[in-house]
Amino acid sequence: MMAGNELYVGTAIGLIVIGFVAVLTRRNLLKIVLGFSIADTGVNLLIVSLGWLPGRTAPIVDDPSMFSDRAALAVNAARVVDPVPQALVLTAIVIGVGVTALMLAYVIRLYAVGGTLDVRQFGRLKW
Amino acid sequence: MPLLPKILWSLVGVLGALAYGLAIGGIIRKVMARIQGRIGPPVWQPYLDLGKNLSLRTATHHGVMSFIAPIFRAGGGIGLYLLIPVVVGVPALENFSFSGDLLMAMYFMFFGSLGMALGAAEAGHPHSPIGISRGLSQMTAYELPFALAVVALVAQTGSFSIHEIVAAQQGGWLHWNLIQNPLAAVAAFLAFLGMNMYAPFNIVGAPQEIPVGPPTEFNSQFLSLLMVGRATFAVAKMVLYMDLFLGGATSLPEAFVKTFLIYFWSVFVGAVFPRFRTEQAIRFFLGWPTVAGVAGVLLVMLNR
Amino acid sequence: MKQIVAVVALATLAILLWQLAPIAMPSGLGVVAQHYAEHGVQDNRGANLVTSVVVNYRGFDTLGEVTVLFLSVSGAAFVLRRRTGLEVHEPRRASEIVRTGARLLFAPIVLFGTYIFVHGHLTPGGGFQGGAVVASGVLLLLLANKDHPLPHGFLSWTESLSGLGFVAAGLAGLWAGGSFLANRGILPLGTWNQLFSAGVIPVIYTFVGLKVGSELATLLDVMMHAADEEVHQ
Amino acid sequence: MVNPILLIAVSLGVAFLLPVVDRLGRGVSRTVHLLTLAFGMLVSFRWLAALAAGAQPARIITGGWPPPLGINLFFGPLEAALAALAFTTALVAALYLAHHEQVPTVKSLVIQLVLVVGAVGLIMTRDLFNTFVFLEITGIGTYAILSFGRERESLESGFKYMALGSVASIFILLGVAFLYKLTGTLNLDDMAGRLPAVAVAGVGTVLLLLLVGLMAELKLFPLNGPAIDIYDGGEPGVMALLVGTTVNAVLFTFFKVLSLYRGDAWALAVSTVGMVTFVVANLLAIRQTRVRRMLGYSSSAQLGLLVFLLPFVRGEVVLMSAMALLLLNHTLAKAGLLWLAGLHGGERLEDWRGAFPDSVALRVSLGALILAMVGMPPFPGFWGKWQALVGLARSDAWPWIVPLLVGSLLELVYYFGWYRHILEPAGEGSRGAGRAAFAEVAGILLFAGTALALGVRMTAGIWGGPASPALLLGLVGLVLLLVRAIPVKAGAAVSLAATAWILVRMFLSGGGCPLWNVQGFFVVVTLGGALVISLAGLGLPVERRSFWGLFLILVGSILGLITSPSLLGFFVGWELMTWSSYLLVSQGRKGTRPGFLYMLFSGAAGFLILGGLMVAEGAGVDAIGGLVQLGGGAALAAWTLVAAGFAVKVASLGVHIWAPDAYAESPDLFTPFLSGVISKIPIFGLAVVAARIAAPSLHTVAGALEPVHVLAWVGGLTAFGMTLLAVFQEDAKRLLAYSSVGQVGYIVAALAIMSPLGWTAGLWHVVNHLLFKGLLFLAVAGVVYRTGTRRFADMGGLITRMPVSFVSVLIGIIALSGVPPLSGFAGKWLLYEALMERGWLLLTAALMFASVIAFLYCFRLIHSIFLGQLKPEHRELREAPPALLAAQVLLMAGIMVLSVWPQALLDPLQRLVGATFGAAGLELEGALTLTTSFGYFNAVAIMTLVAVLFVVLLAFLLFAGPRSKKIRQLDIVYAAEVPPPPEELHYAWAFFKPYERAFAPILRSAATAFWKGVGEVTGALGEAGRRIYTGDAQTYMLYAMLFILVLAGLGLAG
Amino acid sequence: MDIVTLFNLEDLLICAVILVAALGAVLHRNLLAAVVFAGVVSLAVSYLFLRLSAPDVAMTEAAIGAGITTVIFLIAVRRTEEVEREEP
Repeated sequence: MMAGNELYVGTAIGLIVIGFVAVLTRRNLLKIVLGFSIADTGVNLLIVSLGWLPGRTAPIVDDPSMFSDRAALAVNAARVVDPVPQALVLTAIVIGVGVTALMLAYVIRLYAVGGTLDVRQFGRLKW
Repeated sequence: MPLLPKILWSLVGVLGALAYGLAIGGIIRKVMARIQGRIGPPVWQPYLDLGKNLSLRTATHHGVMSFIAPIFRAGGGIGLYLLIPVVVGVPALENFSFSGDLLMAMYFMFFGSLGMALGAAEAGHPHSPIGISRGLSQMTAYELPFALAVVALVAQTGSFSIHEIVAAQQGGWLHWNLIQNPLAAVAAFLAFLGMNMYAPFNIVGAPQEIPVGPPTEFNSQFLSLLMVGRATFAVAKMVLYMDLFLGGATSLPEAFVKTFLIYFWSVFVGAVFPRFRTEQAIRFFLGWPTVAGVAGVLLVMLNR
Repeated sequence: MKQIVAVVALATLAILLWQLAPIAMPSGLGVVAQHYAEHGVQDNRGANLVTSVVVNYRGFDTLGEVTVLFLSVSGAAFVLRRRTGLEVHEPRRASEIVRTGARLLFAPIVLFGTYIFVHGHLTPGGGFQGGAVVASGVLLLLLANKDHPLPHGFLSWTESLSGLGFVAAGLAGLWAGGSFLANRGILPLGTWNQLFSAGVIPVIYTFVGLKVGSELATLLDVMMHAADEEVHQ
Repeated sequence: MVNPILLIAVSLGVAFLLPVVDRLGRGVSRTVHLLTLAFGMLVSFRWLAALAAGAQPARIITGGWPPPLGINLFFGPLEAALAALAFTTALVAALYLAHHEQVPTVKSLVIQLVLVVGAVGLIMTRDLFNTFVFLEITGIGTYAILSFGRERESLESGFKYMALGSVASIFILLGVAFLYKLTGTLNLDDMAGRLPAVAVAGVGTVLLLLLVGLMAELKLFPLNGPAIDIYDGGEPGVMALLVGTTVNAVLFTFFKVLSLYRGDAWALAVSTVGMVTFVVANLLAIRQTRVRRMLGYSSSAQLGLLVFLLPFVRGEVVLMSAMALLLLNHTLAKAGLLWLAGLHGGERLEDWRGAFPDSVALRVSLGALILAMVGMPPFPGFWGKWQALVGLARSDAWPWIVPLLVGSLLELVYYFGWYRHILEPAGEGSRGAGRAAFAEVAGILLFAGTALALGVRMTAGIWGGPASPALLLGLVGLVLLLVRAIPVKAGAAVSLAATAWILVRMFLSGGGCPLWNVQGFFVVVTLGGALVISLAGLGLPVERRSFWGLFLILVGSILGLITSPSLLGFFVGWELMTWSSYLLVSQGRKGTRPGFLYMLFSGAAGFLILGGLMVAEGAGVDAIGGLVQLGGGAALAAWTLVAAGFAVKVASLGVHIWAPDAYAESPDLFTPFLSGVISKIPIFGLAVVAARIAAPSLHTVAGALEPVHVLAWVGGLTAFGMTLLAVFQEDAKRLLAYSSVGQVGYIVAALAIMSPLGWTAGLWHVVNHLLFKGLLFLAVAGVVYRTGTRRFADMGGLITRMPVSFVSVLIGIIALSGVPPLSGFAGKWLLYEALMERGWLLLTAALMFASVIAFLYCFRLIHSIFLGQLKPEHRELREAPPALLAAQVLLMAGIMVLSVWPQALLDPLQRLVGATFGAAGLELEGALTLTTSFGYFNAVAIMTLVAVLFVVLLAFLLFAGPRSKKIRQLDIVYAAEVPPPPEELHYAWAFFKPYERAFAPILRSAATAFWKGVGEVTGALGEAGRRIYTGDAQTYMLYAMLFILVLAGLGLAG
Repeated sequence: MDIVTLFNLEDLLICAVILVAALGAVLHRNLLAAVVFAGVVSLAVSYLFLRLSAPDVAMTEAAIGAGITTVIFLIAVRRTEEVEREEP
């Protein structure tokens, strides 16, 4: 079996699940936000590992000679990994930080208003 | 038969019915007295009462309704009589029965009761409405078995017209509806008891409880009209029952005998039974008579 | 009880996801990726394929991306807008070393950040990474002295103008190159691997870098100085 | 045309600039913000107009690369409409929110603007990852703006919403990434093309991840907890913004992404989740006591309905327009209601008692929006729901139609539960718009106005073009309703003139007497009733100024209902009649609670009928005439449903509990119309709709049982039950209410005979009942107006003070009880003849018995009011107002004419029945005696007989004995007793006590207990159901996890 | 062929560190420690990105994932409480 990316995918899934464990079981609001951040990192790792092709380098054309010759470019295509997942992850990370920032702002205000970080105290609106 | 002679004959008929009604009233009272060991008033007492009322020098009334009540009462009695053919086949005695069938007769009976009720209530004394409430309740009660009987008979003969019902019963007493559909007859005759306001269903005008009520509210000519209504009403009902169940009459004497027997049935029962309370009366009528009526109807439906 | 149900559920989810592992096995470049790999360089004459994908091919995503960041910073500021309470003053001041170090290192960090987003199309890195580095420079200042007077006006102007610049570049592409964020007709693609190559990509990435830098700086400032109500209201 | 990409680019540019522009002053930044939104709105509307006129949709590419290399956007008619709606809502929301900011900052403007950009981006983009980015933009925008409301609650609900949102975006991101890996492309259309070819295991799981992510984004059941909390905690104005922009955009995205999901399993899953959300959310809303939370449940339900329709919309144009209408209706109505909620500030339902007393416009808008939400005509929601049902019926999707109807009924329950409080008269606690600025009110008026205008335009085409009298009446009514300057009396005059003009025009126009066909007959009955009411209206004042407006809308709707050839037209008229009569019933002093009950049962009847009509539509029949072609099972189902609906509306025994209260508590002037005409509309329904469906007989164990025989017995039992209950009523109007329900029972029985004679009897009784019941109600109205009370015990002896009313009641009860001379007897006679002819003997006896019992309450009515002792306080009582008496005289004249000359009505009826059955059923031998196969009846002879007797006996009384002297009631010395003071004398209380004791066993009203039980069970279900929303963020996220595992378990994760 | 040769030792080590750090972040009661653990996770993942020949992403993860995110978490912890109170 060719050395695939089970390890990376496994780690990624591990991260996601650990993140969700934090989100679903920990009572502390900060721990929940932390859980989300870890899950996001896990997802990003998973996406990049999706685009990874063993034995290939980063999608940057650093050999000047290749530029002018069309055939070389075709060869280059076989040399690089898939750039698209990397582009997606790049955006996903920044989105992750944006959402985390907003969540933390909420947590700060919730603490300032509710005096506690226990998520069960913030369940008054129900039924 | 042209109109004028028909009207005259009807007038004669009405007066005859009135006389006969008053006579029966007197006889019944005599018989009841005798059963109870009393001598009782003379048989012609009702005639005397009527005469007395008509000759009174003073009369009082309580307003419009005091006029309308007797008119409705008498009108109801006379009207009902006029709508029922006393002797089928003899034009003189068929009155105006061609202008309305059995349904008309049934609903005309209410005409009298409605008038009675309105008049009594207008007097303003509380005891009369109590009487009316009982009377109307009882009336609705006996109406159900009677209606069932009527439905059975009409279904059997296929028409509401009294003429056809009588015609269907010709040919000996075996063809009478009394025999043809005994269950319906039972229901009808039990209902008949209620109609005549005799014991055990005479709580309506119960003398000792309601000293006021119609007999005292009205006087002189008003009271006389009430007596006329009462008499003609009784006669009309007897004739109706005769036509429905005893195959009508081919001649006057036969009519007299049959109607007398029919009337005696209610008197005979009345003399023996104590008085029912209103709800007892209602429950009675909605009990066996209704069951008999329904059975009568089912009987007809089955063998059709 | 809920904990157990949650853990069991997550275990099942893990198994479910693990079933997707075979899909994740490397299986060559997709049809789109194949084009990017082959023609990416020629289309934009930018060395860094990821940058040309991020800025040109999927430039609209990046515009969305910048909006996300802009929105979350404004949102955070909006959520923390309660200016009512008094600010809790930190008794402890950063140590001497940190303060002097901060002043020394601030300039090189900002320079390094600028380098990153200016050379986005050539070397790995780009607007987001450069911006983050610049912001960490500002962070250093804030760590040294919490009440360091940040040029809020300047930051706000940079943020707005760079955002507008990005949109303007897009509109220019629409006007000149036929479609929004197109990389034709605005700037010459220039010679490969030179600073001034890959058309408008470096310009856009610079705008992005400036915007991300100022935004993250504002974010840090906002969160640090968010009003502290009396804690146990 | 402007390139649609500018909608996003320009708005985004301005959003970036706003913080800087704000330095020049908050006014400047606010104007720039509004201008940008206005720009977006104009561009979208121009595009919408162009696309509607057939222009080509815009295919936009970005980055200079066509798909699948670059990201492409699409701007077709749907996108343009949604974008226009988004920008309009945002603009109006901005105006509203400007006045509701506790801590005004430019950030809120930025967030609002970017939110709209996100929504429009979502609508336009065709790229999957770009969709994810825009989902994030709208998501973060929503989380940010949710902190707009009250401190603690908004933060709490905002955090829960965000937590579930983050879980959703993780799922979506995973889904998108794996889909890219599988298909190699990110463009939606390209991916949809390539996906079927991918036969790798695990594709199902990937699609499931994406699907659950989107469902979590849409907050469908069981994930709608947070969505409902943000309604509860957030600022209503903000929620209105979200409903108009984000929610619609995410729904449209879900629609686009569904193209990836081939196969029935997915369609079934989506529809099931949608329908479950619709029904459950509506069920849980019933127990809500807080208005905003209820609106939250309602939104979740509506969203569920739209999601349910999505899989069906593939290619079905009818369902596409249905969805568009439903979406538009929900946005307009929900946003409007939310702004009103924000303006009013009432937390609990009770706080809305007599809402907005100071502003008519807002009160009318509130009413209109609630009606729109519930899907009543003329509002777009109704058309949407109708088209959706027709689409479903056509594809025989019966397992879906039933829950849809049940859900809609539940929706009707809680919305009218709220409307009940609003309609209560404004007390001191009722809040109004206060000093609301015009900006806040503008949005509400705009949205309500658009909904109404759109609805009226769509209704115009239904009843035979705009010139049809029905629509004219409706419009005049609308004008009267909106223009409150017109005094009430003028309203009555307008109504009188309008009805008279139409009636005259009908008789004069060609085509013979309108009575010759069923439609014409009922139109004359309706207009006759309306004429009498309007005439009486000139005398009897009405409390609410909106009475006549609603009255004309009601009459117009009835005309529309009768004259419309199509099933749709019939049902539009029906629902219009329902809500306009509901509003009129609620105008009584204590009318709101009975009104609510009236609406519940009428609504249920409406849905039953709708079900029946859908069976017909499913079989391809859309015109009333076409119902004849229905065959076999479909005919039986359609007939049963429609007949059941009419039976409920006619208040037959068992479902009658709403009628007595509704009749008794409705305004005195309206009750005659309610009992005289509106109770006849189901009869029209039976005669026209039900009669045409040839329902095959049911084969029961005892042989074939004809459905019509069952219906006849329902009518019979109603007649008997209601008449019996009428006898024991202590309140005049309630007695008449029970009586009129009983009388209608007769008509139902008559029509159910389905023979020429039966119909003649039924239709005769319709006219007769209108005449004498109208007479009785008007007379009682006059008495109540003068004495101020309705209880028998408080009246008595009024014959001296109100003689004319006495005569009307006397004539009325004689006609009602069927005593010979008057027209009542003819009705009874025809009915019994028809019944005997049909051979239903026991039913005949039962009806005879019932009609005798009617006699009891007739007497009680006239005795307790007019006879007996006159109360001291009524000594100087004046007669009823002249106009009212005029109306009564008109009705009395009608009864007299029918009594003396029945042929006047019987001739046209013969022609009508002849046209329907092909045989006359009644021979008019010698033009005087009516003969049937069973009996004969000569009205003229009887009348003369009675008249002669009356005259002779009267003469006898006047002249035979001595002149009689009138004595006053108190001076009854002649009656041998002096009565105690007058008060005790009036024997009216518990008049038929012995009768009551006799019937005690069957009198325990089982019906009320039963329906109370049904109410409790639904309530308990709602109570138990809403327990699942524990309010805890983690529980909601756990639901998300469990939801995806359950769906995976169900085999979706292939 | 045992697991080690299949993946080189370095990757295995890094992945182990990531998972352990993640568990630490989740379970540790002191929030500051938890945030640091999260930072470690980000850094390790960013190194892993390098192993997956994705330099851009590695830089982003390092700068934003490890840098900015950890900082805003620290600010948040300072604004609230350091230790996770054990509530019933």
